Amino acid sequence: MSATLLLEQLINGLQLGTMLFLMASGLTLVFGVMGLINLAHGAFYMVGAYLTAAVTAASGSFLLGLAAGLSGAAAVGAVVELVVIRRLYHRPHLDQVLATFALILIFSEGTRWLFGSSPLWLNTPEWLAGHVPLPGGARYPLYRLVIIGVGIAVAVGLWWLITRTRLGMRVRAGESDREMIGALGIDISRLYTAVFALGAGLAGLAGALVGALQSVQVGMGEPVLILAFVVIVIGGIGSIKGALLGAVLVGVVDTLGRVFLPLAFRAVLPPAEATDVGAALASMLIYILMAVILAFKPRGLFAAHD
Amino acid sequence: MPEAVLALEGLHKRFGALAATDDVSLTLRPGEIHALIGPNGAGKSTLIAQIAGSLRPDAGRVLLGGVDVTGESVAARARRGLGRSFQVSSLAEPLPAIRNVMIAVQALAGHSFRFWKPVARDPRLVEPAMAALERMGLGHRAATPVAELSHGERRALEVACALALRPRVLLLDEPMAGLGPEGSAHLTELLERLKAEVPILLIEHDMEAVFRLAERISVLVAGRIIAHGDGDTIRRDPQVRDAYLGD
Amino acid sequence: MTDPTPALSARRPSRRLGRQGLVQLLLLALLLALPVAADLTGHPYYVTLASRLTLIAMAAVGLNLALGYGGMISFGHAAYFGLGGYVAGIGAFHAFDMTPFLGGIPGSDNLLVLWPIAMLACGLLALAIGAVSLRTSGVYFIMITLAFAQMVYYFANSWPTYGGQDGLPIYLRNQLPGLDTQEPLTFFLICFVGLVLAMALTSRLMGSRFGAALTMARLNDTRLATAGISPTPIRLVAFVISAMITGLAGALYADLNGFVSPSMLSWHLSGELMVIVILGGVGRLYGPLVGAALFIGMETLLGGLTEYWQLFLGLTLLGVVLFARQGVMGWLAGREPHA
Amino acid sequence: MKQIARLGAGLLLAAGIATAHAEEDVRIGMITTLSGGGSHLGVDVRDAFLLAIEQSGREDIEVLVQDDARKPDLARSLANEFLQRDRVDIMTGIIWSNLAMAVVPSVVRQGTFYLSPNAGPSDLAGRMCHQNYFNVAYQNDNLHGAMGAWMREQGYQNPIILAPNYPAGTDALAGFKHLFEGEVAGELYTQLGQTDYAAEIAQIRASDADSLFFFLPGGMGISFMKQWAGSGVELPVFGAAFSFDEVLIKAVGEAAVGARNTSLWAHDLDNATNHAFVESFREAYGRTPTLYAAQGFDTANLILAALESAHPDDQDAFREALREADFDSVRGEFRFGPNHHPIQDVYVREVVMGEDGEPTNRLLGIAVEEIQDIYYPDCKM
Repeated sequence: MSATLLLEQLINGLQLGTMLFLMASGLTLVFGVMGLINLAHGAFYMVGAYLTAAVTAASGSFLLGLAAGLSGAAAVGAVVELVVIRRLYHRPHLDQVLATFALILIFSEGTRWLFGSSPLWLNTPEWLAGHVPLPGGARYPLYRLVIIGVGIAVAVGLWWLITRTRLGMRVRAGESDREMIGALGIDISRLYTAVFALGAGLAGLAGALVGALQSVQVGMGEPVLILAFVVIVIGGIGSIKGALLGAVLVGVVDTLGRVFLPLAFRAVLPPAEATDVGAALASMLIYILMAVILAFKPRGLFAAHD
Repeated sequence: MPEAVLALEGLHKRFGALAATDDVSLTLRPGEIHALIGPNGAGKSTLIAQIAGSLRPDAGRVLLGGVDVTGESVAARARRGLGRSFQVSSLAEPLPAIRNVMIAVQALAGHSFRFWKPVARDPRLVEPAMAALERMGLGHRAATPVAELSHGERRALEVACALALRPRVLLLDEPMAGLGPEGSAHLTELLERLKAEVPILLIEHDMEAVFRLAERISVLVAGRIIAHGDGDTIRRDPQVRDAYLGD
Repeated sequence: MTDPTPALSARRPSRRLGRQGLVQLLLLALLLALPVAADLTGHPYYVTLASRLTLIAMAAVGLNLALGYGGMISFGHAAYFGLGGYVAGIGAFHAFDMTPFLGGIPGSDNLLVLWPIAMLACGLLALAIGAVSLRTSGVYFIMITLAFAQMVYYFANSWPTYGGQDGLPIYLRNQLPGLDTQEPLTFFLICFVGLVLAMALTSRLMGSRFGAALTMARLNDTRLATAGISPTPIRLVAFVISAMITGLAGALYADLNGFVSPSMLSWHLSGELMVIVILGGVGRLYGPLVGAALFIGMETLLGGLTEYWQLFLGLTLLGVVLFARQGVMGWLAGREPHA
Repeated sequence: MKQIARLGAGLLLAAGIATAHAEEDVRIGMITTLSGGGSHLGVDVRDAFLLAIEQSGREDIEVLVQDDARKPDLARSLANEFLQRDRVDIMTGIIWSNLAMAVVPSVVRQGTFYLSPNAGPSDLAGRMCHQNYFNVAYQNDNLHGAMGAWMREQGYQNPIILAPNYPAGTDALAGFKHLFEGEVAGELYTQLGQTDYAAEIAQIRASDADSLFFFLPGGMGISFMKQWAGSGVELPVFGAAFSFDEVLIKAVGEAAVGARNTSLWAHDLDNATNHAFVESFREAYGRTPTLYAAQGFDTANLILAALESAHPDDQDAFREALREADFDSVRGEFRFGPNHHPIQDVYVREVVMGEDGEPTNRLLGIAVEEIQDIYYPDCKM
């Protein structure tokens, strides 16, 4: 195992982590500000990817597609908030789970109705298809580095938004005291729509970016959704900082576990069994990580509030 | 002097830079009402939480009947005879009043891992619960859901729940809050009779009630006890007048 | 069936008691009568469908104890449903192969042996999961139970001995002495008895001291602790019993299908069980039965009509949650007196 | 009482009533995946199957189609519905091995014929084979094994091989190694449903392999190919058709070009039946058929051919007619082995850029002639 490979895998973990952060930040904001548990967040990821694929195919411009994916997902998010979600804020978590579970079904099958059963085409644009040399000789795909860059930019942007703007002030007020923003005379329902749309837009952006690397298909949001939940629970629900740390942690642990666990077991077991046991354990690794963290810190690493 | 049923020894609790509880020591003796007063933000709630067991002090000890309970949970302290009421009433709203009391009786009557016998017709639970309710004048409201009780009735129900535990110490957190003059007077009378049975640590804003009921008064300001003594001593204490009664 | 709420609630108008009781009686009678009628008229398919419905309802009865009565929103009950199924499957596998399990334990196809093992295994798993998960609350609890179930799911998927993702077939339904379990109606009756027992147990449990403590733990755990009863052990025991009921349902379900696979452990199934409980009415004794009937009914009816049936399922669920707050059981039988 | 009336109405509605059908009619039940991820496979099987039935012009065949949503227990329940309520004569349609394992054994044991248009788990070819079970597609290992043999012939010596960690994945790699017969540079297992393969690609890059063989069906294959193309690793890529059907490679785009894959059928396979099939499928549905469509089409035509000589009610005669496999297959020669699994030629195709600017498969030749699965000796029929 060379240092280059380790470095490359660390970057891979970081890239998976930034992608998860885009998903998780919206999820955690929506929970932190509105107290809403949203299982349908993966739907916006799918919407973002589908819109990007469709617009890129029609216009030939990936950037245009990306813009469509981001804004389209945000728009869909706003509509969903207005029609369904806002009726759920004062409901118990159970009702939120059921309603958003229903939304998953509606979005998945609705998308299939509109776009058909076949996966859509979406590829990395030419100008992002290059490679960057890594120390040690390996070459790393530029596009993945761009995703990391976008993730960092979003993290910085969110930090700026929350600490330096009026909207962010309201969001923070929402995190610490929901009654207070009402008392401040702020139009809560508009704030909520905005926050929800922002979360949906970020999920859409994640889907759009990753759509160029993955299969754009119905149900693509579900595995990511579960990972994003793991991330925000590890990080502490409601905390953007926690989401960032949790995302990177999950990304790196998952990536390194997949690579190194089978290798590690090969030292003590025959190869076939080592692969079996290693791969099985690797698939369970992040859940084990989450259980261990919650066993010691029941409210995650940076609990904002319950 | 009889042994204290409840004793706090040098409690400290900090939240970041803020010393919420700063070297608090205090005792409660059999047969007395010891009142704890102080302005808002003095750290009364933090102190109560440490006595009840929902918050661990950074340093110091809590003794119940001479036993160190500092490391014990809320439930364990309750089993040792610490009964309490809450500032904001903490009752199971959808349940009938008697169900709230019965849970205390049930705790007293042994463990709760009994899966078969229905509680609703168990005289060992129903009768003591009714007795506690009647003592607080709530006998006729036994079957009424808490959500439909008046504010005063809820305060009385809180005390009934605490009484049903047959406590050795009663910790009452602003039991008069929100009661009209008539309600306050009624509750004051009740507590007067009660103290012979159970010593009470009373946290209260209603000064009239405090001076009438309490044998001893401690004044908590900014996490510290700044004065301690009987009613007259406290009334005359310049520090107290300055920090608290003066305004 | 005794009502879990106290006889002391004398305020409750007797008319409403009558309505709820009547609806409940009718539901059970229908569940029993329809498969018997279907069997007599030579429609065994409906008998099997009724068995499926009964077992899903039973799994949801288990979940309802934790979720509805105990307020513990478990998003991982598929773990117990699937584990119960795997106990039945693995027992049958070794009985069929005549090979021992874990080196020494012989396989068995006797349900009187398999059921207690399934319940024990699920109880132990729930004890471990619950002990960690109950340190958390709220959304954290929802998510950590999900995480544990995912662990079990991935484990089953990649463990080759028992088929991995392909699952494990049960060639012959496991046996109950003196009965022909292959006979659809007989098997249905076994399931029916299981469901009724699970509901009776829930009802009895909730009326007991334990139930009183569990109810208080859900409504106000500070009150419970102040009374001197630690909420966590009460919740943990309820969680374990809940898992055991769901696990038994899973064992029967594997026998019904003649098959167990990781899909019985998937988070979709956990979600569906929750949906069924909520659909029927949370914390209502008959809620899971009504919910399961609706869910299976929609799956069967809509599935035959359009390939986009899940879209309509989603719309229906959304309608229920937005407009029928008490679940369908609430709509049918009125508000639960002290839910 | 109003509530009770509501309830009664609901349950009556739920009951539904099976319609009777004439004695000599043939009723076929199809359970396939039409919703959720991977549904394009089921859709193609169904569309081609119905196309063949329609082309036959037979009015006495009724095909009932149900969606299993890729859930084994739902598939099982639907199978009961077909067997016990609709009393179908023949069942078909299942796409996934794990669903087949849940449904097929009990269906055939109850005396109904089952013809598999796609899945071919090894147990059903070996120790759990059954006289009423016919696989018209392939045994799961066929295409992987054929690629192993072909790569050896082509002179590759050190391939690295990759599959998800689940039974079909481990079977695939075992099948590959069985016919490759040499040492491999490494075996990598991914998670089932995994979407990001950066870690695996880095390992492949770090290995000293001279080629890559992978088995990642459906969306997993799309994701892998896109990321592979972006990685700049320049090993030749080989796989089975499950990652390179016409639908998938269009979603992958240019990144798929150059990959070679084994298939039991190719749309440019030169025989009259195939020309007619591809043309009529394109005309009917406006797209190029996948191999799943070809398999669905063959399944239907096998049934049609057998129906010429016997009705399924005459079980022995109908079984004999199926075994004859006297029909024009779109893949050319087709016959059954003793375990009712095909003995067939497996072809190699290469993904090329088509004239319309979309990638498509081009036939290179035959990888292995008359390949047969290795499980038939375990089959005691």
